[in-house]
Amino acid sequence: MGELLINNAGVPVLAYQLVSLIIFFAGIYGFFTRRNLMMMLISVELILNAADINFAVFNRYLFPGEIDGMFFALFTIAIAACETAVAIAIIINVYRNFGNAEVDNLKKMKG
Amino acid sequence: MEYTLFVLLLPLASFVFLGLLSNKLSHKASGMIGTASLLMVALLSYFAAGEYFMTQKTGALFQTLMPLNLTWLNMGANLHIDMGILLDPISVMMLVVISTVSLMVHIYSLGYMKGEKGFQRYYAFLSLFTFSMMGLVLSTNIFQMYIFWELVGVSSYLLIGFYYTKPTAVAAAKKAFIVTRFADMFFLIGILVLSYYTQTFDFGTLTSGNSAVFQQAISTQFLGASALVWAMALIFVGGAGKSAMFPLHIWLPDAMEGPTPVSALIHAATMVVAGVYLVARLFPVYVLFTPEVLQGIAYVGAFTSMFAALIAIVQTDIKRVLAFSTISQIGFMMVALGVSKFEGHEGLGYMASMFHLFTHAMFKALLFLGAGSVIHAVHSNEMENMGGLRKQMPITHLTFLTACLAIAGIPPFSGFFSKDEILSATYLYNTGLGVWMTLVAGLTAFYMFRLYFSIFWGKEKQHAHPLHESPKSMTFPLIFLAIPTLLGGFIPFGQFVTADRAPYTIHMDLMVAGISVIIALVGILIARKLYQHPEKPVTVPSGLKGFHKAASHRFYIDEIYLFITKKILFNGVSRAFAWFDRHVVDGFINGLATATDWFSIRIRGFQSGEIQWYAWVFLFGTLLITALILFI
Amino acid sequence: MNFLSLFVLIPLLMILALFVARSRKQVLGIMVAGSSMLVALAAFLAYNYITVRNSGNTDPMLFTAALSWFKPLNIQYAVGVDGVSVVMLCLSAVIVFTGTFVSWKMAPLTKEFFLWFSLLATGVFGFFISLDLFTLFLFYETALIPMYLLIGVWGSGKKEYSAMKLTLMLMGSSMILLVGILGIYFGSGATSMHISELAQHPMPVELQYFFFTLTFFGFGVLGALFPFHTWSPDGHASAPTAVSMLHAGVLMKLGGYGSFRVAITLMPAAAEKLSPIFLVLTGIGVVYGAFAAIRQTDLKYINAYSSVSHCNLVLFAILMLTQTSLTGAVLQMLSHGLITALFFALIGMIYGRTHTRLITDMGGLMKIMPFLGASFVIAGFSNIGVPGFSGFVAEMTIFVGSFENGDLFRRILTIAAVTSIVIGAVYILRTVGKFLQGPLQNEEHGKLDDAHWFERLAVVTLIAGILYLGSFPTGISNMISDSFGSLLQVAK
Amino acid sequence: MTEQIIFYLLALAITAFSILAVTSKRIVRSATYLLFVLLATAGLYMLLGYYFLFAVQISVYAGGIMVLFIMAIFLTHKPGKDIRTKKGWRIHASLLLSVVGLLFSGYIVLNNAIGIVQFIENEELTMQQIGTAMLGTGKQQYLLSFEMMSILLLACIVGAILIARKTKTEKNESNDTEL
Repeated sequence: MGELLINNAGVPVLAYQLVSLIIFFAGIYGFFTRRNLMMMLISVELILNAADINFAVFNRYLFPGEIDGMFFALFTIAIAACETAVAIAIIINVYRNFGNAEVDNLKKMKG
Repeated sequence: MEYTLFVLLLPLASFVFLGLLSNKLSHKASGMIGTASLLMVALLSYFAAGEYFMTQKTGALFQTLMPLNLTWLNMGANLHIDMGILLDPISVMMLVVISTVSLMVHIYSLGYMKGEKGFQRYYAFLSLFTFSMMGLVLSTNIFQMYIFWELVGVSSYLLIGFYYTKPTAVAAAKKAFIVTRFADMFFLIGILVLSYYTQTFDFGTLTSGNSAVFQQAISTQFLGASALVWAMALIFVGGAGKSAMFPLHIWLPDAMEGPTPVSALIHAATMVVAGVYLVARLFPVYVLFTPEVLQGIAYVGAFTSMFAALIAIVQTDIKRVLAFSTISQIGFMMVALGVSKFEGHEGLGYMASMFHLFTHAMFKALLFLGAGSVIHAVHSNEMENMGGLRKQMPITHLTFLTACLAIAGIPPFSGFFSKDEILSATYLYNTGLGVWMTLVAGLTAFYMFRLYFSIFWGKEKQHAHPLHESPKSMTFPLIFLAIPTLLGGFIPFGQFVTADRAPYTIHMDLMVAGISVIIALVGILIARKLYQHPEKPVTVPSGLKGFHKAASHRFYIDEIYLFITKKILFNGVSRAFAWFDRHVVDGFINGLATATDWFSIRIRGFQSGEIQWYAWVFLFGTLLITALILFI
Repeated sequence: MNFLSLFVLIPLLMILALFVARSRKQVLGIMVAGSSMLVALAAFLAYNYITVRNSGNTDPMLFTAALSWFKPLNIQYAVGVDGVSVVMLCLSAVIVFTGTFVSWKMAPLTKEFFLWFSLLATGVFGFFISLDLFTLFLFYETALIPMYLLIGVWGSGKKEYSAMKLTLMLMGSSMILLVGILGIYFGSGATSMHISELAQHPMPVELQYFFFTLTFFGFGVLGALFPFHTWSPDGHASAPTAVSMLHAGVLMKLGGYGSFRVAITLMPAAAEKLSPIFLVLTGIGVVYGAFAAIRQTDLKYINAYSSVSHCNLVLFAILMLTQTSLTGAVLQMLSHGLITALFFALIGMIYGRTHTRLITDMGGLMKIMPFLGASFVIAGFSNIGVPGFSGFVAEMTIFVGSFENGDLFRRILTIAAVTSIVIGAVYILRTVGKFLQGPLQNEEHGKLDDAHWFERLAVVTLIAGILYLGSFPTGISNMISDSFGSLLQVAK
Repeated sequence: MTEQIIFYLLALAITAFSILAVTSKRIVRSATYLLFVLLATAGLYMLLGYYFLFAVQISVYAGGIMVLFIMAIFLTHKPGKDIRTKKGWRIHASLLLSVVGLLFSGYIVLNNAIGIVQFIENEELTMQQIGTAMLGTGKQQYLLSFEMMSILLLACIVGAILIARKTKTEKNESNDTEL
C-alpha cells in the first residue's frame, strides 16, 4: 500500500487522486457551509479544479499516447470561465437588489 | 262526431291567445273572448250530448265512440300513449256538466272579478282549466287521463294562487298542488303496475270485462294481494286525492283562498269529482275483478262524508262550510259507486252516483256562486258579519234557498232524487251503511240551513256602505243554475247512464225516501230554531264542548299533516339530507383534500429553498446509493 | 372529410376569429354568427338524418368517416352519429346559442371568456360525434379543462374553491375512466379503439366486471352519480350563468351519454350483472337530491340539487337496460338540458338585477318582472314534470321503461324514484312561493326592469324547445328508440 | 527524486490552501487561497508534462478568473468585514458529510488502486498539434467541442451583460424588485 503512495520510481496515480479528492471535498464543504455567493463560487471552482486534475492525470498515466483527457481539462477551464462570468453577473444583480450577496435571499423555491 | 275535438281546441286556443296577449288586451275584450269561446264549447257540448243520446244506440246499449285517437308517445313494443276523444254516456254527461258550470262561471266572473288586476290572466287560466278538464273526461286511455289529471292540478294551482301577493293564497295553492300530487304519485304507480301486467293503457281494452287481459295481473301476488288489487287500490288513491277523500281532503278547505267563482268551478262542480269519474271510468275493472277495493272505496266514502259533515257544522267561514259540504257530498258519490254492482237493479249505485254528480255540480255551483254574491256585497267570508240579507239580495236569497233545499234532499228539488237513489243503493248493500248515510243526509240538511239562516235571516248587521243585489252578470248564472237545481231530478237519468249501459227505470223506494225526507226536515227545523234568530247566541251543550272544539280544528288532521311534513319530512329528513350532503359526502371529499394538504405541509420543510441543503441531501443520497450498490 | 367535422371546425374557427377580434362588438358578432351556424348545422344534421333513415338505411351509425392520426395504437379520428347523438348535438347547439345571448353583458375579459366558452363547445361537440374511444376521451378532457378557468375567473362566491373542487373531482374520475378505456382496448384485443370494432370483440366477463365499474364510475361522476355529486352544487353555484347552463345542460350529459355509449354498449354482460349496485346509488341520488334541494335557500343551489336528482335519474334509467328506459334516459338528458339551462339563465338574469340569489331576500318579484317570473314558473313546472312540458315525457318514459324490467328489486327502486316527482313539487313550489309570489319584500326591487331583448330571445328559444318536446314527442322519441334496437340485441 | 519532492510540496500546499479557502472568514483571503490552489494545480500539470495546460491554468484561471473574482468581491463587499456562515448544526452536518464522503471515496480509490507509479514520458505536444486537434474533425480532434465552446462563451458574454446591466426602470424600483 505504502509504495502506492510514496515511491521512488515516480509519483503514483493514487497520490494525485487523493489530492484531487481532498480539493473536491474541501470544495463541497465550502459549498455547504458558506452563505456568501462569492464563497460558494470559490468552492465550485475548487470542485472543478479537482476534476481537471483527474482528467490530466488519468490521461497521462493510463492512456499515454492520447490527448482526450487534456482537452477535457482545457474545455473545463473554458467552461469554468463562462460559468464564473455569468455567476458573477448574477451575484452582482443579487447584491444590487438585496444589498448583500447572500444565498438566503434566494428562497423562491421554498415550499 | 269529430267536431268534439273543438271542445278541446277552443279553450286551448283561448288560453294561448289570452296568455300571450294578456297585457295587450283590455279587461273587457279578454273577458268576452274567454266567455265567447266557452259559449261555443257549451253549445257544442249540448249538441254532442243530444246527438249522442239520440243516435248512438245499438239495440239497447249505448256505444263507445272514439272519433279520434292518435299515437302521442311510444313506450316499448306494446305500450303507447294515445291522445284521443272517447265518447260514452259518462263522458258526454261530464261534457255537459263542465261546459255548463264553466260557462256560468265565465259569465259570473265578468261581474265578480271586474277591475281585478290580472283579469286577462284569470280568464286565460279559466280556459286552461276548462281545456284540461275536458281532456280528462274525454280521455281514451288511462295515461291520457293522467296527463290531463296533472294539467287540471296545475290549473287549479294557478287559480287558487291567483291572488299571488297574498301569502295565504300562495300557501293554499301550494298545499293543494302538493297534496294532490302526492296522491297522483300513487295513481302513477298504479298505472305502472296495471300497464305492466296488462300491456295496455287503453280504456276500451281495460273496461271490456275480458278477464284474459288481467290474467297475469291477478295471478301475480305481492304482499298478500294480487297485483291487480294493488294497482286498482293505488289508482283509487289518486282519485281520492283529487276528490278530497279522507285523509287527503286537507287541501280543499284551504283552496277556498282562490276567487269564489274558481271555487265554484273547480272545487265544487268539476275537478273534485274527477276522482269519482275515475272510479266510474274503471268501474268494470273494480266491480268485476277487484270487489274488495270497491268495498274499501265505499267505506272511505262513508267515513269521509260523515267526517266532513261534522266539521261543516261548526265552521264559521261560509266558503269553508260549502267546502266541507262538497267533501261530504263526494263521499256520497263514492259510497254509491262502492256499493254498486254491475248489472240491472244491482247497478243502481253507479247510476245514482253519476246522477248525484250531475245534480250536485249544478246546485253546488249555485251555492258557491250565491255565496260569492254575498261575499261580493259584504266583503267578508265570516257568518258573523252577515244576517238579514234576504231583503237586500232577493235573487241571491231565492236561488240560494233553492240550492239549500236541493242539497238537503227535499222533494221535488233535484238533490232529493239523486240522494234518494244513493240511500236506496246503500240500504240494498248493507242496512248499517244505509242508516249511517241517512244520518249524514240529516246532518247535511242541518248545516246547510244553519248557513242559510245565518246569512239571510236574523238581525241585519252594520255595513260600511249600503248593500244591494249583485249586477246582472252575476245574477243571471244564479237563475240559470237554479233551473236544473229545481227540475234536474225529473231527468230520466237511468235511461242514459248506467253501469252496464242498459237503460234502467228508476223506482222510487218510498220507505227510504220517506225516512230521508223526515230526517232532513228534522235537521232543517233544528237549524231554524237555533239560527233563525241568531241574536240569541247558540250555546254549545257542555257534553259536546270537546267535540265542538275538535271539529272546529277539523279534528286536528291538518296539524298531524303539518307535523309529519314540516317537522319530520322537511325539517327532519330534508335537513338531515342537506347536513349529510354538506358534512359527510362533501366532508369526505374535503377531508381527502385536507389530508393531502396536511401531508404536503408536513413534507414541505424539505423544500426549504436553500440550494445548499438540496445539495447536501443530494450528496447524501449519492453516497448512500453508492454504498448500497457496493456493499449489498 | 364529412360534414360532421364542421361541428368541431366551427367552434375552432370561432376561437381563431376571437383571437383577432378587437372590439366587444366583433366578439359578440363572431359568437352570434358561430352559434347560429351551429344551430343551423344541427338542424341540417337532424333533417339529413331523418331523410336517410326514412329511406331505409338501418346502419347503426350514419355519416361515418375515420382518419387514423396515431398509427402505433391505431387511434382514429372517427365520426358518426345515431339518433342519440343527433339529439344531443341539437341540444348542445341550442344551449351554446342561448348561452351566448345570456352572456351578452359579460364583463370583464369578454373576449377571453368567449374563447374558453368556444373551447368548451368544441370539446362537447367533438365528444358527441366521436366514435373512437381515445378521441372521445380527448374531447371529453377538452370540455372539462376550460371549466376551471371559466369558474375560477368569471365566477362568483367562493369560486376558487368550487373551481378547484370541480376540476379535481372530474379529473380524478377521468383518470379512472382512462384506465377503463385502455382496459377495454387491451382487454378486448381489438386492433383499433373504434367503438363498433370494440363491440365486435367482447371481453371476457371477468374483465368486463372490472372495467365496467371503472368506466361507469368515470362517466358517472360527471353525471353526478351519488355520492360523487358534490362538485356540482358548488360548481354550478359559483359558475357564471352561461357556464352553468352549458355545464348542467350539456356537460353533465356527457356522463350519461358516455356511460351508455361506452360502458353499456361495450360491456353489456357486466352491465346486466353489476347494475343493481349502481341502481341503488342512483336511486338514492334521485330522492336524495330532491330532498336536499328542499333545504336550500340559494336559487342556484336549489337548481343544482335538482339537477343532481335528475341526472341520477338519467343514470338510473340507463341502468334499467330496457329500450324504453334508455329512450327515456336520452329524453331526460334532452329535457333536463333545456330545463336546467333555462333555470340557470333565469337565475342569472334575476341575480343580475337583484344582486342576491337567496330566496329569503326576495319576494313578490312576479309583479316586478312578469316575463322572468312567468318563465321561471314554466321552468319550474317543466322541472316537476307537468304534462305539456318536456320533463313529463322524459320522466314518464323512464318510469314506464324501468317498470318493464321484470325484476322485483328494480321495480321497487322505480317506485322509490317516482316519489321524486312529489318532492320536486315541494321544492319548486316553495321556491316560487317565496321569491316570486307574496308581497314585495325589498322596496329596492320595485324599480327593477324586466328582461331585455337578448334575454327574451334566449328564454323563448329554450321554452320553445321544452314545449315542442313536451307536446310533440313522437318523432324524437322514435328516433332515439330506434337507435337502441340493435344495442339491446347485442346485450341479449 | 526531485519530482517526488516537488509533488509532495505541491500536494501539501493544495491541501492546506484548499481547506483554508473554505474556512477563512475573510473573502479576499479565501480568494487568495483559491489562487494558491490554482497555482499549485498548475504546478501539478507541469509535473505531468502538460505545459500548455499549465499555461492555460495560469493565464485563464489564475489570471482571468481570479481577476473577475477580485473585481466582484470589491463590488459586493465592504472590505474588512467577516462573512457569515451557516448555523452551527449545518456546519457540523456538512463537515460530517464531507469527511464521510472523503473517507468513503478514498476507501473506494484505495481499494481499486491503479498500480501505476510512473508515467511514460511522451514528446511534448506542440502548439501545432494542439491547434490541429482543436480545428479538425477526425479522431481525437475537437472542432465540434471547440465551436460549441465558442458559442457558449458568446452566450455567456451576452448573458452576463444582460444580467448585470442596470436598466433604467430597475433603478426606480430597485428596492422592491425581487429576483
